[in-house]
Amino acid sequence: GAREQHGGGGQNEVPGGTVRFALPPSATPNWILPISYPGYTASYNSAIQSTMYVPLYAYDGTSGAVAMDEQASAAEPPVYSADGRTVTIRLKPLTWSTGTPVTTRDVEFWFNLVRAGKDDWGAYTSGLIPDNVTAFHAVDEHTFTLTLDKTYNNDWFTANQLTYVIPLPHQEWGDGDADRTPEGAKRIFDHLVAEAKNLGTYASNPLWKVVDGPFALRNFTANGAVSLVKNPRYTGEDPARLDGVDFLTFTSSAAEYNVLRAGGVDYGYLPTSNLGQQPELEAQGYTIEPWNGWSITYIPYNFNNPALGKAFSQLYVRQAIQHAVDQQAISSVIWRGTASPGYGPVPQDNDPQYLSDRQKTNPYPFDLDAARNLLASHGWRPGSDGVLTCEGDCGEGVARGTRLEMTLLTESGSDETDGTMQELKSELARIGIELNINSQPLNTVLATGTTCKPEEPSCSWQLSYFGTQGSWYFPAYPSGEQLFTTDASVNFGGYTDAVTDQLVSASTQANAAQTMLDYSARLAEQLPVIWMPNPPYQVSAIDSALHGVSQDPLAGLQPQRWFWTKEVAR
Amino acid sequence: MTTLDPTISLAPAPERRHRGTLSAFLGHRTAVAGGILLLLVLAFCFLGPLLYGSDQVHTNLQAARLAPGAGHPLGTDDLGYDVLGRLMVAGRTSLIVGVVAGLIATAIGAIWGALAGYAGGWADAVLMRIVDTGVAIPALFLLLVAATLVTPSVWVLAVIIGCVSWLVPARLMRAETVTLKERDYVKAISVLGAGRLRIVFRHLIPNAIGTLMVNLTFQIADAILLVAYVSFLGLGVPPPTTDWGAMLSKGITYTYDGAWWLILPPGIAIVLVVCAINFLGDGLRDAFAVRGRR
Amino acid sequence: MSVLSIENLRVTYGDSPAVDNLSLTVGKGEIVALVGESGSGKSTAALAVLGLLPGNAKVTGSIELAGQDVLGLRGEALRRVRGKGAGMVFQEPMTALNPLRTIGFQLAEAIRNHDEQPKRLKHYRDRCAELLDRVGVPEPRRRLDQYPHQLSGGLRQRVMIAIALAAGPELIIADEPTTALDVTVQQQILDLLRDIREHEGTGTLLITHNMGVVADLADRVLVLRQGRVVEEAATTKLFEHPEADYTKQLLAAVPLLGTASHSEPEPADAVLSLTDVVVTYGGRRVVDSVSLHVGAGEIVGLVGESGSGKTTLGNCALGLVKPKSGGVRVFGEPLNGKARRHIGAVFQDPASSLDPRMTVAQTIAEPLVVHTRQGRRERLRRVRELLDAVELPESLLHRYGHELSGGQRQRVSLARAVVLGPKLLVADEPTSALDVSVQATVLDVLARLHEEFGFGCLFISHDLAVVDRVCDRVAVLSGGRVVEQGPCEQVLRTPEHEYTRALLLASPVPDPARQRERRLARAV
Amino acid sequence: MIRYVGKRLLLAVVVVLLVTVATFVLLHLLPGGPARGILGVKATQEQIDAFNHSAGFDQPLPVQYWDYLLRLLHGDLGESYSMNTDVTTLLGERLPKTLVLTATSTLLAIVVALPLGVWQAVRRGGVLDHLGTGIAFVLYATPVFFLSLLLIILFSQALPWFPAQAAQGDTLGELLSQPGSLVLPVLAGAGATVAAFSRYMRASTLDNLTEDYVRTARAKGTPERVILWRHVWPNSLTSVVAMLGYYVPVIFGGSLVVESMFNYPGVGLLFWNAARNADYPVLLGVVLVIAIATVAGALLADLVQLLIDPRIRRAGAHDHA
Ligand SMILES: Nc1ncnc2c1ncn2[C@@H]1O[C@H](COP(=O)(O)OP(=O)(O)OP(=O)(O)O)[C@@H](O)[C@H]1O
Ligand SMILES: Nc1ncnc2c1ncn2[C@@H]1O[C@H](COP(=O)(O)OP(=O)(O)OP(=O)(O)O)[C@@H](O)[C@H]1O
Ligand SMILES: [Mg+2]
Ligand SMILES: [Mg+2]
Ligand code: NI
Repeated sequence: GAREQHGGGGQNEVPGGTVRFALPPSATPNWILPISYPGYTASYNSAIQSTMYVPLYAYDGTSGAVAMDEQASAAEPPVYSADGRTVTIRLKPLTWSTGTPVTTRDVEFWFNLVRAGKDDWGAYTSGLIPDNVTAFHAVDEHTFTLTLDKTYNNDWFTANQLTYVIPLPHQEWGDGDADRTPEGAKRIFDHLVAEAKNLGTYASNPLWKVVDGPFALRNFTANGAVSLVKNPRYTGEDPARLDGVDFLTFTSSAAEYNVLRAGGVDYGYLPTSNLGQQPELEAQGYTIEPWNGWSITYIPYNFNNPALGKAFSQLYVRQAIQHAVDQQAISSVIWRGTASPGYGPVPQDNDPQYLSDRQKTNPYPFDLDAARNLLASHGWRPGSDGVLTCEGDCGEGVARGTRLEMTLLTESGSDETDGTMQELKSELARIGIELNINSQPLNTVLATGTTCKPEEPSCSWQLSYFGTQGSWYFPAYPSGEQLFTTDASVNFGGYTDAVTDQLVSASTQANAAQTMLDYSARLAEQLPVIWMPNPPYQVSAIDSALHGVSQDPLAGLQPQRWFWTKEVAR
Repeated sequence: MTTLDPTISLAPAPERRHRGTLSAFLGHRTAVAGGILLLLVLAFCFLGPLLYGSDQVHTNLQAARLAPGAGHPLGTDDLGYDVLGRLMVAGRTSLIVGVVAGLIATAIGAIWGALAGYAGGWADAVLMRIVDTGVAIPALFLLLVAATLVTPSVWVLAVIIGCVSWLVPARLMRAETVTLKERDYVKAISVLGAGRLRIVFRHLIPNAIGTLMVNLTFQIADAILLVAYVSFLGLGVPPPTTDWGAMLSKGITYTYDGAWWLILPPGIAIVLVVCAINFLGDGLRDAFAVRGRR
Repeated sequence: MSVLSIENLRVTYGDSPAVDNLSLTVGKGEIVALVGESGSGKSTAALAVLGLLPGNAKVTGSIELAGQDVLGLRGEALRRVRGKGAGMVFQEPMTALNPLRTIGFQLAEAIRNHDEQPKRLKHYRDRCAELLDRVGVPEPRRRLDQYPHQLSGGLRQRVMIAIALAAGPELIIADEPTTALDVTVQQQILDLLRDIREHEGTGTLLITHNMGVVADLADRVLVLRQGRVVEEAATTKLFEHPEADYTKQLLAAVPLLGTASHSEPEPADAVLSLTDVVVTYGGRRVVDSVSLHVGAGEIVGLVGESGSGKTTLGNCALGLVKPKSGGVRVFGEPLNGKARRHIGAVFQDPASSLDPRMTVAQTIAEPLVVHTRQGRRERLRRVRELLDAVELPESLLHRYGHELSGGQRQRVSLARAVVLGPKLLVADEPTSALDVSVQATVLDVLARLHEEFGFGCLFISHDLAVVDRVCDRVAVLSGGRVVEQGPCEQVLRTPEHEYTRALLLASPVPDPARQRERRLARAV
Repeated sequence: MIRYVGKRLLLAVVVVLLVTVATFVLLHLLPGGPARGILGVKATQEQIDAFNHSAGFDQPLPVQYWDYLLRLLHGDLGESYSMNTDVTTLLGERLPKTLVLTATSTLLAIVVALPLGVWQAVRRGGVLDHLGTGIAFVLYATPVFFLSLLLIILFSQALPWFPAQAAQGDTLGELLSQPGSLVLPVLAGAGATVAAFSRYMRASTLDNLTEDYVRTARAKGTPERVILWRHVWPNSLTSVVAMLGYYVPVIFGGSLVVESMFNYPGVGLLFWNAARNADYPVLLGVVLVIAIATVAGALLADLVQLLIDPRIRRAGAHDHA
């Protein structure tokens, strides 16, 4: 192949055309049913699903802040009652591709299915949706109310709960009123799941032809290569401007980059090591733009580790370690400026709304002397090999003779991560902490670095890093109930802090904006984890003639808004 | 990963082995060149750091990705390590892993193959089916499992690779044993009532030493390549230790930036050493093989 | 007119000459024999004739073959002479034929190479069949499609001769054409060579170290030693009045059938007794209910053709082969670890009977290491004694096996076998790979050791003369069965079994006159 | 002969079974199990337990293995944990592609390497022989990923002759419809193999050139060319063929790297991703396929030898372990 030239677009839209979008390696879509299912949670599933099945509420961060994307939502903004326990929602006039309108029955259908199949629902957390919705009441064809079990923070409820709700084509997928009994609903749920477990039939199965979004499915292969075509029957406010989108799969990012260089993709990405090629790519007609995620990245401490858990429990130890992390250098050299430093629990580079000043100004800047002093003043003295050993009163539970030698379990296969770890090791060595790096496949890291009790053998891990792609992507409302509260499911290191627990529950249940700010400040200071630079979702290379692209931090795509400003042959 | 199996040309020729082996080897010009090259590389890796000091422990992000120039004859890499110095320490890993893995593989293989070949019958069948099984399981799979179970340090990696690649020498040794045990001296010894182990260790293995030596060189070369693949696949030694394979696979991501100093030095080092070892093996093969010398 | 005339041929490999100043002619229809011990340069001379010497050989002198000077020829011209000027028959018929090609292919190729208008190989089928028929291969047409491994050694050697004849050469060079064959088969091949000389009138250059073969076939003989001709004479003259000392020695070393005298062995307890031993390989009975006893101090010969089961039987005695049925008793008990201490073994191949990684001293001491707890000094003393007993100088103590000659190696093997003072020695063709002169010394040593240690011995050989010389009693094996057994005097002088008689007649004796008589006797 | 083949087949089955046992045991040595990796960071303990139950991980290992074997007998290789497709389908889709890649590159390697080896043997010690040896070693010593990259830069970017990636699409037909896109992957895959095979062939030819039958052929006036190709060649081939059979895993190993460099969705890559995602059913499936291919390769090599070599053809059941 001859190299394909990109760019060259004008200002005006040229309707139609398709876009070739490069999927990241080994993140290929594998689930079409808009009810997520454990084990089938590839990252692009929901981005693709939401082009076909319009969610009740969509959020995006394209406006600079993460906010509701009304155009892409199936309903008008919710109205909460004064006591906050009732929500009234009005659907927009959408229609299914069969011609039937989208009604409250389709929403009820979703609730019935998810209630019946909640144990198999990928997003289920006990006590949250659908458990916290005690009643569904259809007011009319397009209006319904939900009754909640208690008062919640409205923003949180809309952003983190109602976004799960997706009207489903009751007429075609349901079976009369069968879904109104739990058994019937379970049957239908199981049936849909069974059909969805047959990826080979996605393109032909009539079930998946019924859509209400701007796109419909044309092809879906086992490799994960997906083609979308414009849904001509779409009746909403957000119609597709392209004829279609082709999602291309790649075996490695190096392979993708080779193809990108040859011009074979319109919207792709480049490994950071190739950022030096920006001028060439721009000359070829691409725009290079990092795509930041609504995420934070960190290294949990295992507070239950028998050897070092007690040392980790000392705030001054965590402070010293945090002082030794040169986030600025890591971001700008290892990530070549595409990652951004993160100093606390709230995503830092998209939105100031939830971000406290304390977090923003970095309470623990890179400062090796400060780190050394902190440790020295608490009784740590270097041994013959330079590794600090506790020789005084180092804090509650820290035995004399404890050595600050720790092992970091880290995700393998990424040069950036390897580099970051080496940098970390090197800086920590300078303050007398020996860091051993044990890189393992992501799966092993996740399987090993889990919540544990001190006496269990599985508690031998000390630090764990799984953040090459960002450690945690938030839903629209970046609260920490799953991460940092006592016994939270993803609180792998077993961090507990009563103040945090209280702040988190306030942030989800009370309508006070200040609680999020307090939470942000508290954890920026308390360091439940080592805060690390947050890598971008990807560094995109976009054909400069392709307009309407916004790189949504929530990892949504909205391809319906993309349009060409030049004639494309495809 | 691949294995240049030297069985084919090796007709053990014990009657002429000693005298002439050295001279035949020295007469083999490429082999001598290979040997000298290898010595030079060894000196470079193990003595080089004494003459050319550089910090290979601490990163220096401020000096990352410098092109070759004053202070850094081969530039610096993406973490600010001096590439020339890094080439030396990486070479140590590659060479240690290669040699240790080669030795381990050859030792296990020799004993296994000799026992199987000498025992014959059922024991042979069972032992060789195990070898067949090992051959049929992708080495990568074994490496992957092993790397997950233990933290791969340089020595651990060497042991793992050695334990993964003993199958070829085992096969070779068995074939060799099957012919050797028909030799009259082995018969004469076993008639005497000498024990199995004595026969295997005193008679069979020493007499297959030529084959084993040649195979050893290839095992070493292959192990060095295998480390490179393992690093490419992200299972190598933990940083800041590194090896040529890791340097190369990391370096090639900077190909398009034209950072040749990150690619060519480790690439050339691997190619040179593997070639040198293969030439050495080739020379040994000619030195030990009598038929080709007529 | 001579078909081959070599003048002042000198071949050197490296510095030392392998052939030195050799002159020789072969006339039309004449059979000239080249004899001499191993390494005397016989093969080198033969290969030089067809320009087949390896690259490291330097050749001077002249070789005129079919009117052309071979040494001056290169490339295509040389190729034309090969096969056409002289056909070649090599010693080992198995490796000399390409195992992957049919007989027909290899034969047809020999014809085609010298055809003015080469045709496809299948056009030569008829001619090939004729040739095979000529050399006495039964069912020639069927054989054409067979592979070398499907033929017996004798047939293969006939095929080799057919190949040599294919292009109608004036001369056949036969380099040890029968050494690898049984005596009976050897006789057939010799008869064939004579027949060809008589009918085709081809000259023959016969290379051998077997004086019997010379006596049987040759018209004229050249005796070679270290590359030089020591004597040249007509066959009858040479055997009757050898002139050179070396020739005399050579002839004296040849063991003669029926010349040995045997003392009557006194009956003794059997050190080895095999009763109704049966060994099968894949269902085939290789040893078929053989009973054999070796008394203390007695030497029992085991003779028979190749494949008759001699080695297998010997291995049964040594415990290397488990018989399917029948009893093997050593010193009156079934074979066990304790008994092994008192068994020694010597095998055929001197090259492989010593571990190349061990010195002579280590080799001889090995049984001591395995079976005794003697210290180093003690062992060394014993080793020196033994070295003395087998008449080897002490200077050899620290040499490796490959630094010894074949005869020396076999003596070291003997020393190892007797170092523990065995009561039973099994010797499987211990001298068949050796030159006659070397063989004589090894046999002498064996006899002396027997005298000294008084072991019982099972002596396996295919050479009746050797057996006659060494053994008290002999058993004749054929197809796995003992066909005749008894004192040498009786079995080798007045054989009762037909097979024994055939064997005796087929073994050539180094006496042209007697060979002629025997030939006539066979013809009747 | 039929008995011989039968015996080899039986042994092959035994080896494949042993491979499954070994893989199974090894997989279960891995810490943590696959659940976390499959279900992700956000999975709850209940989901993990449910997953482990449905995958049978709460059963004793022998029971799990027995179930696996039973399913295997029905041709059921299980469902991929991460790809929402059954393993049989995945393999069915990708195996042909990998086969096309490996078969073409091996074929290319054979076609180039064997004559090259013979040619070098004939010119033993000459400048061209040394050159050939040097090139072979350099090729052998160049890691495949490096070679692939060089090929891409040279022939896809500097000289835009061939595409940098293989043709995409699910079916073999689509792959084959753009033969140009196969050129670079095939070349990259063939590199090391050419080097290794030519060395074998050279060695084997050298050995055979010193055999007695060659002397016989010369003695009867056979032209050197005929000796080389009609006598030495088939003989050298027999020993090389024996070794080719055991080359299957090596070729496969190389194809993994080639596949990842050229965006070639084949089995190698499937294997690699499955390994990283702890997708056990896929891993087991791929290992099984490779084991079968290896064993089949050895078997095939034996059969080819059987065809070339009349000695084995007759002797039949000679030991070849
Ligand atoms: N290719 C060779 N290179 C070096 N020396 C050789 C070579 N071939 C033979 N010789 C030596 O040349 C001498 C004569 O060897 P040749 O093979 O002609 O002896 P021979 O009389 O045929 O012996 P034999 O009876 O054992 O066949 C021997 O000393 C041998 O070691
Ligand atoms: N290991 C074996 N497997 C199968 N057949 C065998 C084996 N060993 C020997 N035979 C066969 O048994 C028969 C007897 O062999 P043996 O070696 O005892 O003969 P021999 O009399 O010693 O012959 P030679 O004089 O050639 O040494 C032969 O036909 C041989 O092919
Ligand atoms: Mg000779
Ligand atoms: Mg025998
Ligand atoms: Ni075979």
